[in-house]
Amino acid sequence: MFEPKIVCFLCKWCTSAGADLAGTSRLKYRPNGVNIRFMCSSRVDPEHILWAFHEGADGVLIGGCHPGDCHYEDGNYKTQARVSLLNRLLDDFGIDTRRLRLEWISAAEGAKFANVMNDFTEELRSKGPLKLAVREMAK
Amino acid sequence: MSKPKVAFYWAASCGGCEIAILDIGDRILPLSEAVEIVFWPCAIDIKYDDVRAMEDGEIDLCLFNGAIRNSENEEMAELLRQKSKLLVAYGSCAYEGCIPGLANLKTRKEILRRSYIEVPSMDNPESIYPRTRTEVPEGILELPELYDTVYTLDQVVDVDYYVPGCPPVADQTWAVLEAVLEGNLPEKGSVVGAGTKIVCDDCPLEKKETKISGFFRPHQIMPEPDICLLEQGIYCAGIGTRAGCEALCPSVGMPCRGCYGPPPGVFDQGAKIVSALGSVIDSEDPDEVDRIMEQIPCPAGLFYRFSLPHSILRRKTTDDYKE
Amino acid sequence: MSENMGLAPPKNPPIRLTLEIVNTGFKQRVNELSGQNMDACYQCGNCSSGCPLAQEMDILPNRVIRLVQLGQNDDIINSETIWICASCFQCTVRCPKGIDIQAVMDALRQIAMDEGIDHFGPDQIDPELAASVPQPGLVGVYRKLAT
Amino acid sequence: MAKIAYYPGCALNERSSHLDRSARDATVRLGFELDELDTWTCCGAVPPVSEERVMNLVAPSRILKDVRDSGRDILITICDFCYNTLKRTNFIIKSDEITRKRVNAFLADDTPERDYLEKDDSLWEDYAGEVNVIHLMEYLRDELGYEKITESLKRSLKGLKIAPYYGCVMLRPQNEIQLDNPENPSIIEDFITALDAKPVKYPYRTECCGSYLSVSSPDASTRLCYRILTSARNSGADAVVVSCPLCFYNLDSRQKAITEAYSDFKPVPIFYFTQLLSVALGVEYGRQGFEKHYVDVTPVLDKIGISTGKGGEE
Amino acid sequence: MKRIGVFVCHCGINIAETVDVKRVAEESMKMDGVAYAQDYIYMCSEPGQTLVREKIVEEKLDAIIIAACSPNLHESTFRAAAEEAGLNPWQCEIANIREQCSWVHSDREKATSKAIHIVATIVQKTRLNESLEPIPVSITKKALVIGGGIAGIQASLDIADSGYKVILVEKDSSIGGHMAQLSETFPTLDCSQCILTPKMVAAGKHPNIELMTYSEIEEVSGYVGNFKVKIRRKASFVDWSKCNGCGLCMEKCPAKVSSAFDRELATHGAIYVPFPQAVPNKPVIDKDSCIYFKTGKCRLCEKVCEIGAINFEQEDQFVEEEVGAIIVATGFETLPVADLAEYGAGDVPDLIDGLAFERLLSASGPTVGEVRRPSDGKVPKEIVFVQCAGSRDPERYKPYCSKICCMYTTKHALLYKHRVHDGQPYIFYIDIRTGGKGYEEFYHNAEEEENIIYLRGKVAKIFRDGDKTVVWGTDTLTGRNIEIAADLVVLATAVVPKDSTAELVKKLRIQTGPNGFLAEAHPKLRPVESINSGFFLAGAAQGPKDIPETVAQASGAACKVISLFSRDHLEQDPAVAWVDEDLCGSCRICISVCPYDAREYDEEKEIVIVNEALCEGCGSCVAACACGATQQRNLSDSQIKSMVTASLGGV
Repeated sequence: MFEPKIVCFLCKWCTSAGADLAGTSRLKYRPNGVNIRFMCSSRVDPEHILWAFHEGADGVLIGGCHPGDCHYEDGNYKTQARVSLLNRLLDDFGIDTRRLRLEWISAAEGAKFANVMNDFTEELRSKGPLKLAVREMAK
Repeated sequence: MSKPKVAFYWAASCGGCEIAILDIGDRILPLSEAVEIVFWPCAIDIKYDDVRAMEDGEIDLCLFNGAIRNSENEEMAELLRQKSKLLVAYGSCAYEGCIPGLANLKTRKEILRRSYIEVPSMDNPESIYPRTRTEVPEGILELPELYDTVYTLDQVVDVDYYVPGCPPVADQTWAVLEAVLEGNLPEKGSVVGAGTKIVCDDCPLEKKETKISGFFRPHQIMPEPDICLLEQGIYCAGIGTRAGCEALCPSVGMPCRGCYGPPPGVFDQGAKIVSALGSVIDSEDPDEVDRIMEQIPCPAGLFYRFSLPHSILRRKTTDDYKE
Repeated sequence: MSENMGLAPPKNPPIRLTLEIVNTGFKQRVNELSGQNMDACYQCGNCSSGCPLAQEMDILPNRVIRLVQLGQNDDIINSETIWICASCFQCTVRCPKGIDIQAVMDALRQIAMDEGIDHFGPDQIDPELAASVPQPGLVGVYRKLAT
Repeated sequence: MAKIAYYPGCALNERSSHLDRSARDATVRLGFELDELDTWTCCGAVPPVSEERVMNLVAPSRILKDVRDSGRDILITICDFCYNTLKRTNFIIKSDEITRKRVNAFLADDTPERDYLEKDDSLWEDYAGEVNVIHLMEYLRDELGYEKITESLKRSLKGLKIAPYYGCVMLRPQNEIQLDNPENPSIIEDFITALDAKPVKYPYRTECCGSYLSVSSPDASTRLCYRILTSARNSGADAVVVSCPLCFYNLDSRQKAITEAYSDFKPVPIFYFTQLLSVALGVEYGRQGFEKHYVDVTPVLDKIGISTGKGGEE
Repeated sequence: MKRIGVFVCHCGINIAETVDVKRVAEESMKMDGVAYAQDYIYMCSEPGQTLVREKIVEEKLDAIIIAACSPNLHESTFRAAAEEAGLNPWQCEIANIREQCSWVHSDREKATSKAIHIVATIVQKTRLNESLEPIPVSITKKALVIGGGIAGIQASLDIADSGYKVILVEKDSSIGGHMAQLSETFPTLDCSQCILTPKMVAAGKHPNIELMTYSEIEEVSGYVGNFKVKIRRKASFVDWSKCNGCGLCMEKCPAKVSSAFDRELATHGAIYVPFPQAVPNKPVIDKDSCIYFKTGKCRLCEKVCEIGAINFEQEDQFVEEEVGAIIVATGFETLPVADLAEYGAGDVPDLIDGLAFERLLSASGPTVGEVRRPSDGKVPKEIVFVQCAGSRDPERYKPYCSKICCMYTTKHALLYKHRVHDGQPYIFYIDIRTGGKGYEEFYHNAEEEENIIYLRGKVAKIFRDGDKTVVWGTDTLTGRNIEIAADLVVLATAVVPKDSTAELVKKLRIQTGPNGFLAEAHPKLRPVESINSGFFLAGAAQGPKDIPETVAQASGAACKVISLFSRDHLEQDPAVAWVDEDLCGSCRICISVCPYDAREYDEEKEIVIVNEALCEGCGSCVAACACGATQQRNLSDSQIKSMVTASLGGV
């Protein structure tokens, strides 16, 4: 079966803590993502996301605090706006925007994190690998 | 000591860079005194075979403008690389793909169909497409092969220096020529003839706080004359564009298009500008944010107007959307 | 609401608790006879878990006490349980609240017998058994289970 | 030879006379005599049914008062029911002043004044629980000492694995009986060890055999005894040892019914502790009354070389 | 090149069971820059830490990576260990292979592979990590306590007693909170007001405490040690500086307003103090009920006030304060009876909640302590208490246990028996939970001695029948259903966070858990702190709790504040943003982006600089900097890119 590769950019305060909670709750989910922890989802730069696709990711997850809950007041709103614009860019580049997920997962939502990972993995599985032109050219 | 041999070449580009060389104005005279121009198809009648006949490295400096769009461009890039001691990607097309590079948002097939079938002025009932080889009674006609993807010069051959700009401004061109002539060369791979900062650094418009609640194209509003255009909702690429042009456009009230490419700390100009713009949207409502963002026409074309082939993704991927 | 007497009685009618029912004196009578406080029972069920004769009973010992607490005397004095109890004191020694359940059972048997319910009489004994069983068995059974 | 006041009770006097006889035989060999009370009545077998039934305390109290009045402060019993009844009666008399007064009033009532005036010129003295009721096994453990038994052994019971069976009333209720830990007793195990035999541990040793339900609900008792005996057997026991006549009856005689009801059941011989003591102290084989047992004990005794014919010293 | 050491922890079997730790160590050794790798059973144990310290020295390591549990747990432990061995603490990184790997996967092969990728990712980060020094930040040694219940009062007193200033903000006109409403308190049955009032007075008079009642938090900015708070002082329409508390205005006011303090069981005027022992004892005018405000006529209070303290023109005032720490003690509310549809949805007159019953029991309550039912004022002879009304009901209401109800219901039944000797209380419960000193004994006493009938079962339905309130329950202990036609029913409704909590946490930017209670930094080891530094939690706002626990937590939170204030300065994480002067083109986007005003234009250098003391390290300016001049220390774009590559298995 196709095992998609996922890069997860998680904010420290909410989603990474939520992922920790999934761990302490011993929830089981698909091992397809590797987490990269930032202080805030607003540290995530669209360049990082494009780079992840370039380097072989089939999907990218950005996890931040729920709207209004950002530890840095409004970092997640910046992320939301960037993703909004980036989605249009991805569309122009022919990349299915479902390959980029923005999820609000709080420190209390271990189960949500596990569900998102499972669901995202399944969705990417059904989509198949990202045959990014630039990667195909390199081959 | 013999005079340095200089070549100019024009690949996939509009020709503006050729004009830009002439833009150095009177300084062309001392230049032609100082160097021997051995190849310049636009100005001098020297054939490709003459170049092929040269010794390797015989040309001291080649300013190569234009992107690599077809097999001829690539062949000449390889040939000039071989014959030149210094190969300079001159102008935005050679450096990062520029306007021709926008073709990477389409496939060759789409482009040919558009150009030879779909355009209203085309009358081609038999759907004839250009071919690389065509037999006619007189013999075989050959055309270069149009590539599916536009490349920058350094994606096909090794490049020594880059001069950004669409086109490069005259003073910067002269400075590069001067530096080469004087042997005052920076580290290989450098961008020369440009600044290290961004256009904003040279821009005379006043900057306060950037909060964007809507985007406008220049024709849609009459901007305040002395205020930063971006703050007024006019997309200006100055925040993500290398300095060097003396902020020509914003100085006269037109937004920067980004032709000098990314500043030194940035690789992907478009992504970085997306990131910056996303940071200053004045709304927390996702639907409103989407509406604001939709006011930007064709983000890929806008943000990568000059740098698409040189970006992380380089071109459009064609088979990801299915179902 | 009154029950319609013409209908078959419900299988499991609700207990309608009232001030009167829980204070009729049944609980108090059990308390007096047994010297135990029925309200001390917090229904942990230890008495039932360890009762060697639980499998022979129709109402488990803890539930017997529960019914006393709720003043449901009919349920108890008509039950098998109080006659099955062998007075082995297992429940008594284990009760975390120190209730002598054995004494409660004795009290309930006495109340039942006071109301004319006898469980065992001389006519019910197997003569062969009567001739062979050691006397404590005979004395015990009559003292515990008969007036 | 020391004489200790002894209350045999109805069962030992008659249907369980082998318990009585083996006890008397054995204690003599240990240097003391069970001195049966001159007059005694039934103790009532079970302690009072409820607080209202003070009458039930009268008979046992009278027995105890007589012991006190005869100038003795220890009373040995063997039957667990007698032990339980007398000891608990004593406890109630000691701890509950109102009951004590009521019981003594009854005692005084049915004791003709002239009797005690003639016998003794002291004034009536309420019985206040002065007598210490002791189980024979308790006496052996605490007064004589089990080591004395071991020293006096004439026949080793080595090789026998014996399951102690406590039943209910020997140990419970604990706060009144105080013989041993009711959940984890050791008095019979230590006794078995003193005889050089090996005690077997099994979970059912303190589970009730059904007691008097044997009379009213024999099937219930049969089920209980089946579980107890099977548990003992499965733990490797050659035999089970008891001290209570009713336990003995249930565990021994009921094996007939058990065998009929359970096809997998294998009979287990039952001993009174005094019978084993008697054998081990060298009392002549045949005096223990083994013929009264339903389950044949000879195979077990054969196992350690004791059987009919070999006899003891006498 | 840097020499990096990788230490892979088994965490007993917690990691080793699912992740092949030996292979992780072996694979780590193959990674660029890794000079040493080893696994060990418990890396955080003393021998484990010793191993790390020894290897740093022996192997001349420049940086270390601990592949173990979440960095939230032991990052500081290992950074301290690294420092002891002579490394800069910022050369120590944690690779989380437990919470985010071994515990969440079961396929050993895949989990091991993922763990290797996680380590590779952190190796890439570590290769480019700089050595950093913490940034010193000053502290404003003044605390803000939000909420004037017993938690807020206790915390304020503790801080004030240690010599620091406190601002105690309370939204009502008096401090006291719910505890002021209670009759007697379990398990000792001392009178609630008797023990509370002295504390209220002490808080009101304390020279270090500034009471701001009838006030709400408007805005909070800043960060630990240096918060800026904007407080709205609501218009009371009474000039408190003039008012002498004579009470004439309240007497004369013709309006009738249901008393929230008395749980709607009594009324007061539109100008009122919530209860006679209020601190401060000054009235406010309820604008929504005031006849003058509604009709433009009346002003009776103004006429009777001889000193002219009434001021209908008063407006909300805003004050700004600087504080160094904030204690959130906003307390609880109970689930409205109206929310419980099967219990009559609030339409049954003789069905009240526990707080209302407290008022009925209270000597200062609307019935002067006599238990009288609301419908007709009769003394109820049979009274049913229903526990878990909305609690322990994940399907329909609240999933959690409200914790205090078992005890207060028992107390209610007991106090009722003390008032109505021939009355019969019944208590329906699911489980009786009496964890607390003297609690089980209290319950046993009530059950054994007070003839309280405990019925084990959840009440299904309550409705009115004539003048009775019928309760349908069950007794699982008898297996029989129970019907009681009661005179009064008291619901132990679920303890819920105050409605206003959700809005407040947004202003404070702290977290709540799934049920809306304030989230603590660690459920066991940091129970009085928010995960956001500088915020501390006290009382039922964090979760249902009783008075002793509330007071203990309040003192705990106060102690944390005092400990914070006892320092000369704070040390801030230096992983902040910085600017490359050669690249910054002063577009000033970063100034607009920074939530902390940590960005400013330097006129001299003609670039935008970072005020490191203000920077919280969120990194949003880094992402927003299109010229690439801004980077985050130890999380630069090049680090991130190589981390991304490594996470995908590239090098």
